[in-house]
Amino acid sequence: MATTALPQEAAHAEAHELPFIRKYIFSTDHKIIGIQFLLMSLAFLGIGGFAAMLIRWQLGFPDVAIPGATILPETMAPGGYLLPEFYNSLVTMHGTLMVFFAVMPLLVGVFGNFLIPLKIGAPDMAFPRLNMWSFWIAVPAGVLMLSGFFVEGGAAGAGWTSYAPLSANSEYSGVFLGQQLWLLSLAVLGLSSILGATNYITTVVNLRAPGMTWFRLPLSIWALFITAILVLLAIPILSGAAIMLFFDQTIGTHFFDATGGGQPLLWQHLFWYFGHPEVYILILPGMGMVSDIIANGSRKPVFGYHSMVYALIAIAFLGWIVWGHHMFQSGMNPTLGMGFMISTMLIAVPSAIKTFNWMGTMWRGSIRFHVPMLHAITFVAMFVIGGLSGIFMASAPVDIFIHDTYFIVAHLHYVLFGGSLFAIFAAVTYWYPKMFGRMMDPFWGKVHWAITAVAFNVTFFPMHVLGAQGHMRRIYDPNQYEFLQPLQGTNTLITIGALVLFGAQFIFMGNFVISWFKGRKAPDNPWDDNGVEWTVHSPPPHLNFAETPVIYRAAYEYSSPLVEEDYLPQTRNLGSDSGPAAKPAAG
Amino acid sequence: MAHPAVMQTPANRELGSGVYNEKLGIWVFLGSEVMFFTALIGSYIILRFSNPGAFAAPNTVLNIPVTATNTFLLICSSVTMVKAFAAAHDNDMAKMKWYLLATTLIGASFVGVQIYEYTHLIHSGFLPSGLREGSHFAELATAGELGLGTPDAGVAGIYGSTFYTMTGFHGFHVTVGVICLTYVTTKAFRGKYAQTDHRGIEVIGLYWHFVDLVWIILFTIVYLI
Amino acid sequence: MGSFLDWFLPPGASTFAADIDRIYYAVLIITGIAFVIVEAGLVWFAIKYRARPGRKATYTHGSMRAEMIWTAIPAVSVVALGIWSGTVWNNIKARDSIPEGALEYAVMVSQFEWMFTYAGRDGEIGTADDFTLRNQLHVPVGRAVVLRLQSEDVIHSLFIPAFRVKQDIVPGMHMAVWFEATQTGRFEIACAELCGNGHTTMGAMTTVHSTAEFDEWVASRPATTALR
Amino acid sequence: MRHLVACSIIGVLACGGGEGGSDGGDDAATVAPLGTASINGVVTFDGTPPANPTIDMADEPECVAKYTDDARDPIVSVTDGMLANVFVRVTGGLPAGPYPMPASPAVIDQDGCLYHPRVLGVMVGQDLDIRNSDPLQHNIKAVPTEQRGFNISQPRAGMTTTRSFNTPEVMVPLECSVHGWMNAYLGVVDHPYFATSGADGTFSIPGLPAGSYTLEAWHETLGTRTLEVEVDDGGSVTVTLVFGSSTS
Repeated sequence: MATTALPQEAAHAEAHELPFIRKYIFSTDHKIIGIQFLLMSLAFLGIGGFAAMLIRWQLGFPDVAIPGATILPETMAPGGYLLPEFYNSLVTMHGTLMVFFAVMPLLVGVFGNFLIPLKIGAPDMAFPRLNMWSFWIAVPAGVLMLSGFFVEGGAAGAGWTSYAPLSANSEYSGVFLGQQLWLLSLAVLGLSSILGATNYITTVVNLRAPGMTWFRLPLSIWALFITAILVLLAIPILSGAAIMLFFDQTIGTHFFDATGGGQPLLWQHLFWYFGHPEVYILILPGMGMVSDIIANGSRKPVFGYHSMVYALIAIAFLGWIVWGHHMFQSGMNPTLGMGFMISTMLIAVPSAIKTFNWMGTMWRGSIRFHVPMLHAITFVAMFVIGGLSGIFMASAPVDIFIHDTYFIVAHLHYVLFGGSLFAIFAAVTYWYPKMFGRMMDPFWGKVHWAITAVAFNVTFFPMHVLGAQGHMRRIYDPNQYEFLQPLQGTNTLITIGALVLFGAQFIFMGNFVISWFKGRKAPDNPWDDNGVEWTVHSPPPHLNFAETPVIYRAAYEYSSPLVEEDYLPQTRNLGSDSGPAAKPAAG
Repeated sequence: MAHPAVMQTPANRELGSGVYNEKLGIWVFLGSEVMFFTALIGSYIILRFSNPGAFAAPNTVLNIPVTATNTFLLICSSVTMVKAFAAAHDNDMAKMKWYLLATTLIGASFVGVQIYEYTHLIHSGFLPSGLREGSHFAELATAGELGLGTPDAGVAGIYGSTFYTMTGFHGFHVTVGVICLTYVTTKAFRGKYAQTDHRGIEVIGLYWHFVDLVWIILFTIVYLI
Repeated sequence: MGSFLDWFLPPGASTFAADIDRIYYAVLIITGIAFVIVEAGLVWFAIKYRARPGRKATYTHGSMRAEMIWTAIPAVSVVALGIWSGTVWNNIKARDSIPEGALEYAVMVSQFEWMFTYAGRDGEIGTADDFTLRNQLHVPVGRAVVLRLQSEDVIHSLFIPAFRVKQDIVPGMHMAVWFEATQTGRFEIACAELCGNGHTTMGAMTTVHSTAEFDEWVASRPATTALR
Repeated sequence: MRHLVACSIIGVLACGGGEGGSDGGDDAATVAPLGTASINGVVTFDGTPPANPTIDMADEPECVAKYTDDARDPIVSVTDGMLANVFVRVTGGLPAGPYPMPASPAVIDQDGCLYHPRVLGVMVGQDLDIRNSDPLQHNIKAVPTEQRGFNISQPRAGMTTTRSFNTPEVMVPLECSVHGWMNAYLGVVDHPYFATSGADGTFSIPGLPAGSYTLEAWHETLGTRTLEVEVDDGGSVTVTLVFGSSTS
């Protein structure tokens, strides 16, 4: 049953006859879909970043009109000063766009699509047409989300967490259609994510090339596989909750309305039961890809490959039982807080394993500082700060003070920007040659890296200090409070850092676009990498492999004594290697 | 066509799980569905336990005999689904076609009965937002005949909210299933399935059994308890 | 202007501020050590093991012993931290942690105001001599007070930084939070949960009086219901 | 207390539910006044007016500074027996529209943490300018029942925000969510024949065609009064409306 042959040659011949629209727009090729996701999510990254700039301007220079903002309508920024309601919308949309439309598709949509078939030696995803749909469902979701800015009442303004009843009852916020569009958009995007995850899981389980056993998989694939499981199981919780909230708004149900017998805290439980796995959806693929890149840059096998896999699994598992740590001060039974505190603390253990194993990989290496490696090392350095600051709020009593302050903002940006986004920069610069067949410019890559790394820390490190002084998050005007007035200088510094950080991304965008057309032609294996994807042309042909690759060894055989070069591709037959096991180890 | 809807596997390799892609895929997808209904049913359980007085006694608002009949219908459709698959397996294509048709029709009649039930309930004043004031059910509630904690507890309406959302989403899933079944049945009547290839039937069958199972849970906790 | 590296918490003014701060500083030290080890290690490795001609990386797949060490140390540290935190947490927030005889206040919050209802001269809430003030909380020093919190509309969060007090207030739920001020003075109250357009304006002021001064102040108040 | 009136006259102008504001204004501005008659009147208060409650404004020093005495909530505003803040409008007898739009926008100001005026008429589609004269944030929340309200904030002094209504509704309450005591009432009417009694209790409804009309007067706590009036072209009548603690 499992051996129906695909007439590969015939398919190849046909591929060149595809009209433009089928080849690049409604394409079923996982590589094209990956690139589509890349372009879409980079656009959203820019929009989300721009929203952050407006927010930062308000906090950094509250008495100066935003230059050029007078073109915004009176309902947003009369005279160039943000209105509080627009500020709330910006805070909400910044968070939502970054989490759901930038970082998540960048990690899962782009690299899940691009890397999984290539790295496991498959011609494409298990369900190519479904894959196309998962992209084309994500696009209208993004349009729905952004359209909130253009409707009466403005975009959703209850935070990316949209706590009910502020989000459930338009009378409290003044936002009605915007909030409904927000919910619809997330429900639609959820469908896209679930279809994608179904595809990834099936592909990794079923379509690994002969010899690609589970423990020969690169860590990036392990991470994407585990992430896909998290997406599959977590996203439907959000969809369910979003639908209930949508009904509360539109047909008068009372799920989260205390006056009708509902429970506002139920939203928080559902949201965070989804939301904490979501946090790991946003970091695990980054961890996996950084592992690949650090091993490559250090020219060494990953230190403790098996424990890296088990740590990924442990983090993913623990992610399901810690959601309550977002709710220590919410009025949830304090006794529950104890359990959530211990389970949360335990996440530090697998995180520490991963960090020290990355360092162990670099130890006694022969480190090549190519641009992806610089970003990957920065990922480790920044992720550590985000991880360590997490221990503060894991302690429920300390969380009493720092909950809902800028300490949290600092923490989540160290994980999401310092972590995920640096991993994304590393991965984009690393696989760019394979995607587009050209190299990105290394000089401008290093300039972008240096400015980003410095400006990132100028922006987010002082936020810890704001938080330690009690500066609440999501407030429009901290100067309303005497105890926050001395912090204006820090806020201004942060804003300057943020503007530089935003500006630096134009270097990246310029490098990205110009290299696409003018970059040096990429060789098949520019980084001397062991992965299966580097054995084919850059960019790989339709259906990837002329003949099915056979895998002989684990993913990270760098500097192996068996060969003269310092890398040993997974597909290279040394003669002494016996052929692949008759069957890849199932399950 | 350059790309098939499903990536077939070249002859020289075997599938990691030993199960063909569509079957593995639907199992994975059903995992997601389980979590979706977990969110709805879990919310229902929490809301019901925290506010027991807002839920009417069994067989007052909701009509158990009608729904029990409907439940029986859905179980029957699962049986015919199994029969269709078994027939395909035994290469009895005629039998398969008629069992598929039966499954589709029974599934459609389930949706029909549910629409009838909704119409009747809404007409009598049972809304997602609560009991409509002055309606038949509101009068029964005031008379204390619905077993509510306080006579006007039902007007507040978490009962209607959970009932319509849960059964509505199940009904939506059945509807999607009927649409897919119609497609599969049409294909069957056009002779597109064979003893060696009837994946579509197995995949829709798995989905159908899942939807059936969810209904049995919903019927128990929403109607009977 | 605060220093950019000022990681010290603002001065505490309640009985459990010291407990919380102690854990905070302990975590700061532990994470500080880990921070220095990792960051210094990364820099050191990056310099020492940079690619140089003629040197090949050491081919190794890891070391079980090293991994055991860096699994065990964090595990032990965080479990210890968790147990310590749990004790303090229970003293502050457990439902039976409110001391007997604490002075009661009824607090009704709404967009975007705090309405503090005082027990009045008889020290009991719900009697005729109660009075209500908007955005002004007056408490005696050295006596436990308990705020019974309720929200009229959305979720708000009572945050008194100096007292290390924070409690979300969820509509439909009855929340209680207690503290005991250790010094007199004025301490700001903020709303810490995004609650709408006026979230940022939702500040209030706690005034901590000496016991005598407080009693005198209460005695001078007529029973009123604040207009809102 | 909310008072809903089904208008006896359906204005042609009723502004098809559009964005309101300028569209309605342009159409209406072209309509000439229908007549030259006017109804003048005075509203008196019979008896001893109830004391208005004081406001706990202590947490807003910028507003306290604008008062010499304790600030009071002017619920019943009586000066020398004359009652202010009564909204008077024509409810019956008008010819079919369209009606002329008032030349200038209706203006409501927030000053000293109170709305000025407290009661204000505004025609459907007419601009309502909401002004903040206080150096602090106000949040204006309109909670109508017949149409969608708004919930907007004004964080700075000197800000003006313009809104309009597209459906007649008497009265639309305005609240300030930051200052719970701040209340105002907007009478949204589909014609321009309305007025609010001033501090001296007088009001005037000019520009009417000759005819006999029904007047309705509304006060937020004292209830409503109706009156039949007849005016000739170019003439004016003077009416007296009496509210009182005993009759309410």
